[in-house]
Amino acid sequence: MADLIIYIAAGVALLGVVLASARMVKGPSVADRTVALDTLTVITISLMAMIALFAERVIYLDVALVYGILSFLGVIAVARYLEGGL
Amino acid sequence: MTLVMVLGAALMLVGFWGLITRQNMIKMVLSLAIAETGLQLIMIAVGYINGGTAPILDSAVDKLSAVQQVVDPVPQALVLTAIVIGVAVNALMLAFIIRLYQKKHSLNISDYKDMKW
Amino acid sequence: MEWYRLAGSILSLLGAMFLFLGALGVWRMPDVYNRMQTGTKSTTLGSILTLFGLGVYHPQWMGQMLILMLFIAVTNPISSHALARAAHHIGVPLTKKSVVDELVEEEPPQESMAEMEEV
Amino acid sequence: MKQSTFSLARLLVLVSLAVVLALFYAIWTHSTDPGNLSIIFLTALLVAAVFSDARKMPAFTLRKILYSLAYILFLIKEIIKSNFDVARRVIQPVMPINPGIVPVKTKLKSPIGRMILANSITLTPGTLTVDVRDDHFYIHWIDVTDRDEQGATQAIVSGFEKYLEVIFG
Amino acid sequence: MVRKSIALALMTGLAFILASILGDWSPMERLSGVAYDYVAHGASDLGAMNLVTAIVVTYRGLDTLGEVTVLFLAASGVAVLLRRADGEQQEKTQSKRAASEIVTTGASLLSPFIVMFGAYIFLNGHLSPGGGFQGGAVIASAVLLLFLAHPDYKLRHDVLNIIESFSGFTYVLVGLLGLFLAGGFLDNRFLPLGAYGTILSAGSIPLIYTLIGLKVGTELAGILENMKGRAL
Amino acid sequence: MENILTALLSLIILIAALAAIYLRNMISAILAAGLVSLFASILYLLMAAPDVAMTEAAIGAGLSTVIFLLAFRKTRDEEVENG
Repeated sequence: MADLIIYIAAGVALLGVVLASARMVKGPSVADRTVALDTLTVITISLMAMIALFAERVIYLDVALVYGILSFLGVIAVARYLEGGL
Repeated sequence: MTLVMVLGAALMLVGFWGLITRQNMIKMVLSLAIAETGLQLIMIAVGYINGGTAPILDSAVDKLSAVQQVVDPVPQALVLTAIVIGVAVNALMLAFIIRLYQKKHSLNISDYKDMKW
Repeated sequence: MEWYRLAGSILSLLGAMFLFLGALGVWRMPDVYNRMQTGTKSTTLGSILTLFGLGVYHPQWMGQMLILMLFIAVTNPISSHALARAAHHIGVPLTKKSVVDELVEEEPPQESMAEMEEV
Repeated sequence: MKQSTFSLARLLVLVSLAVVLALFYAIWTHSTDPGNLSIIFLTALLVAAVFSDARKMPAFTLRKILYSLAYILFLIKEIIKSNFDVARRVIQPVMPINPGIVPVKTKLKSPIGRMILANSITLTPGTLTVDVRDDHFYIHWIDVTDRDEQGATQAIVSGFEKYLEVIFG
Repeated sequence: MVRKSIALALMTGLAFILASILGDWSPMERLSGVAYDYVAHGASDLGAMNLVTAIVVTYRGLDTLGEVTVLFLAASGVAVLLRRADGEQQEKTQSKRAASEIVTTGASLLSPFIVMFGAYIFLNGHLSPGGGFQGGAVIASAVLLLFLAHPDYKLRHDVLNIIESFSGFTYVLVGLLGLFLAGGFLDNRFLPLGAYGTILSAGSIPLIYTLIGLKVGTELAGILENMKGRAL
Repeated sequence: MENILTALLSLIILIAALAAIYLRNMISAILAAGLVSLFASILYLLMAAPDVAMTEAAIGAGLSTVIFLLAFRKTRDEEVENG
């Protein structure tokens, strides 16, 4: 039961991935695409934690932590490029 | 042939297609990076064993029966370094492009025809 | 079944729904700034709830989940702010529905260079 | 990474930063082995020595700690409120939005306090910090109810500032 | 048009080759050959929990030495290419927009944690996923965060060069020590294997990974700075 | 579940790779390449390769994007100067 609910949660998060990816492909301006990428990285962190739970391996969380610490770097880099500070 | 292998092969095709058809040199390096990702995916998929777990023998994997549980660690070790090397080599290619740009002020590969041979 | 597993999984489902709502907002909202609003708020709470639920489900992992939540809560608004500032600086327009823009009066936006960078 | 003169205050900053860094490691790995912890503490001291020059030791008082706890609870409440707000707006077929950018004024001086204020504003109902200039924050507000600076300040900032002024005062 | 049809023909050929290589491949049922040997004996022989680390550092240590060399060559190549020759015109110095105060504060708040996390990754390389290459990349990301927050930030080149040469030299030295004191080049067993599961175990693997981490980190930071351009 | 996840991510990766090659705007193309790397990292994790996933995360999250952005800026500035 509880496992099933977490599977459903992963499915719901995947729907979010699809929507944000659609914005990423469509997005009229660069800023829209960057917002979509930001959203996607955060959803990815949760997905990775769920994968760690499915596999019952605590070590997989290290990968999620790398994204948790570094994911904002890419967005800030694009933002700084856009405003002419890179 | 697993799904990930199909994806890896398709990414390699897409990458090489971009490498051949694009004129912009930075786009070509980007295509090469995508082809690299495809190759790495294929290598990891080759080492995967159905139902296997990561080759790290912590409390979740029994040390004695590990041989039955884990996936092949050798391709992982090879891909691991390949990714870091790949990014450094991409940087080297981009440095060449910056240098070329300073000579001719163009990113189009067709403008460098005189450098053939 | 232990009760905490059920509670944890329901919390995770709730968090996943917020993640989905954030993505839905990114898809539906009319301009960059409104997309950023949903994209930041919903995904922050969504991932915090999901990770907390997984921590409840698997109590040995709670410490790791708390650290992950802390980093997400600190870094996500920073990147969002940097992006909003850059978008306003290069003159990404607000939606037609906007009622007021006080910032534009102090600093006229630069011509939108990033949009012209076609190759 | 300049060498500043040795002083007791600097040593205190260094050691406390190292303790925080090592604590994160201990929580992350559930490690209680003294050998592991001592090695990590030495590494943390090394990392802290690189980064510690410009930091000042915050003074801890009981009042500040209590206010910090209260602030965290308040923030959690606001974040949950903001998400239901966002959900309400996103789901409706015609989105009820009325956005705009308004300035607000803050009294905070400490950089970390200002960063936390800006991040809190970003995480709370319908507001997003777009720019920071001196003591003015420019806020993108999804539903502008008050175009006036004082009114906007009252609506957006004052709830947080009450706590942050004490914590970083 | 001709160009495109030639490209299409090439792609078809490549797709055919890939299909014939991968088409009749069926997933492995169990480990075979050398991988079986590594998994069966790696943990007890070398004391490393992470078998990938055992392979990267010890069993295939020479490959890793070669890869570190390639990385070093790429980094020096970037430095040589982008160094300004004497006669060349000075790059136009244009003022860069300062970063927002929030980003600056956030960078100074987060950078110790990022560097500490990088150190954790290479110190724990034999216990959990990660190692020198990943840790080096994370440390270079901390440098990147400094660049993003302070556009005019200058790295201390002398310090970088010293760290890089020292770690490269010591890496080879540790390998030679393994050759003389234990079984072969880069053998980790000249140091005691220690208690299984602690940082100070698996012989010289943590030492080697720390050196690789420092070397990769400084090299990637050097690449970043050279790409960014020194004159500001 | 894993199969659905793999199939969906593969589809998005392919679309993103095509977008990286065909988008006219270079920054968008670089962002699409970052998306490829992000989802490739999830696939590595699904195939029980956390070391590789971590490498891809550490490189793809910031470094490779920034190296491309820096190269692109360096080949743009002077174009503006020289008209």
